[in-house]
Amino acid sequence: MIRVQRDDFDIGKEIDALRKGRTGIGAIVTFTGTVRDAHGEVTAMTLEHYPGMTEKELARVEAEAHARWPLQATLIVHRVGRLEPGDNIVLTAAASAHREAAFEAARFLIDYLKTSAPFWKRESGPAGDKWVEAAP
Amino acid sequence: MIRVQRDDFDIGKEIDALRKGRTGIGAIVTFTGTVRDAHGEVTAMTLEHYPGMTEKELARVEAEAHARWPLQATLIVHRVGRLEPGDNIVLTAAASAHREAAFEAARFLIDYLKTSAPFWKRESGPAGDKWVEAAP
Amino acid sequence: MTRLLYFAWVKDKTGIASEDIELPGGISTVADLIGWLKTRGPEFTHAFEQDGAIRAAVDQTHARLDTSVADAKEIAFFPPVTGG
Amino acid sequence: MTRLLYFAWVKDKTGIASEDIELPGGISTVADLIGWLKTRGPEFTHAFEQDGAIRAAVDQTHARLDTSVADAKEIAFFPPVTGG
Repeated sequence: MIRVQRDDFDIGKEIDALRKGRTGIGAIVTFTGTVRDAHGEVTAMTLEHYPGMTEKELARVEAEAHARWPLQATLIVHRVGRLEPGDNIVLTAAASAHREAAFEAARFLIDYLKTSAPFWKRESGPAGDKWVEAAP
Repeated sequence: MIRVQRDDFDIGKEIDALRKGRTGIGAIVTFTGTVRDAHGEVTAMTLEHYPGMTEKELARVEAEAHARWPLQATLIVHRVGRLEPGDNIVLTAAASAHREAAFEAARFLIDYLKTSAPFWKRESGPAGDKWVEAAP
Repeated sequence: MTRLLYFAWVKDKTGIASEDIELPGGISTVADLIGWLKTRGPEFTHAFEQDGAIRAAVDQTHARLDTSVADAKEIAFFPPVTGG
Repeated sequence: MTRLLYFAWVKDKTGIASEDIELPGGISTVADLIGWLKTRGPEFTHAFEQDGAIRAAVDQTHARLDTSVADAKEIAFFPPVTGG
């Protein structure tokens, strides 16, 4: 399942929903990305995205994970809008019979999302606003 | 932090506690191990452990993770006693500035725990009880 | 009519988020379109001057410079993505 | 006095979870102790017959066959661990 939303998410409830009604799960791995508090240099972060394409890309990332690993369920939730240090940005989760697949898939979801899903971060700080540059 | 307990744990609350009051966290990875529902072959699982040594081993596993990766916080919670299919068995979590360290540490915690912490699983099923054999 | 979309600093520089335009003749690829956009005034020249730093999507799918825009309904320009 | 502990199927086979005993003379390593335990009756012989499948801890630390038990307060025997 994929979701793009302004509101925060509750990791415990998301995991409960992921597990509900599914048998055969032995391992669940979650990754939560949060706004890092970089010594006061960032007072807020704003996430812009490309509505329509974002959902298509996230669905593609999720489908690719299911093609690569035997998974009972996966989840991607990504927030947009204004966030503050400590806030949740993104959640990926993977449930599988075994831990190897769950770890690898949860990591694949976030790694692939970071290179393909159309989100852009703008940081606000004492020195003004700037768009975050992509990792080389 | 490490804990051995009969009661279930709430993953959301555990993560909240892990993050609380800590700055610099950008990534949190959790692993949850659950009792797999293996087509009705397992009706219950009982976890025995070695009180005293268990806590020492879990603390050693956690200390080793902190020695290997830059981590803001880690957590290991392991249940003992009688569990049923779908129940939580174990939670490992790692919080770091960056996702690589969080993923690697959360996985190290569960991998290392599985080879060193003195827990033993006994499965109950229609054919009776048997001790789970260690993976070769 | 084709919808053009601009995101992040590409939008800041062009000054617009989206527009519906009739593409002039002779534009068959993303590269052709960028070349033409650069001639549309100082904001566009500025926005696209570092064209190696700009990514494009054609009909909501990642595109390359040689991707065709012939039947495109929606073409977007943006910096490398920084989500997650 | 030394406390001996047995876990999982080792406990099932010996029939006891723990005991406090005075180790006989001449027992200096884990291997020596296992050799002696095997002579303590059919339950112990059975419990330790596959001695390669048994692990030991001396004073709550994983031990090897050649680990000394000379000053040990607590020695435990158990199958390879299966937690997590």
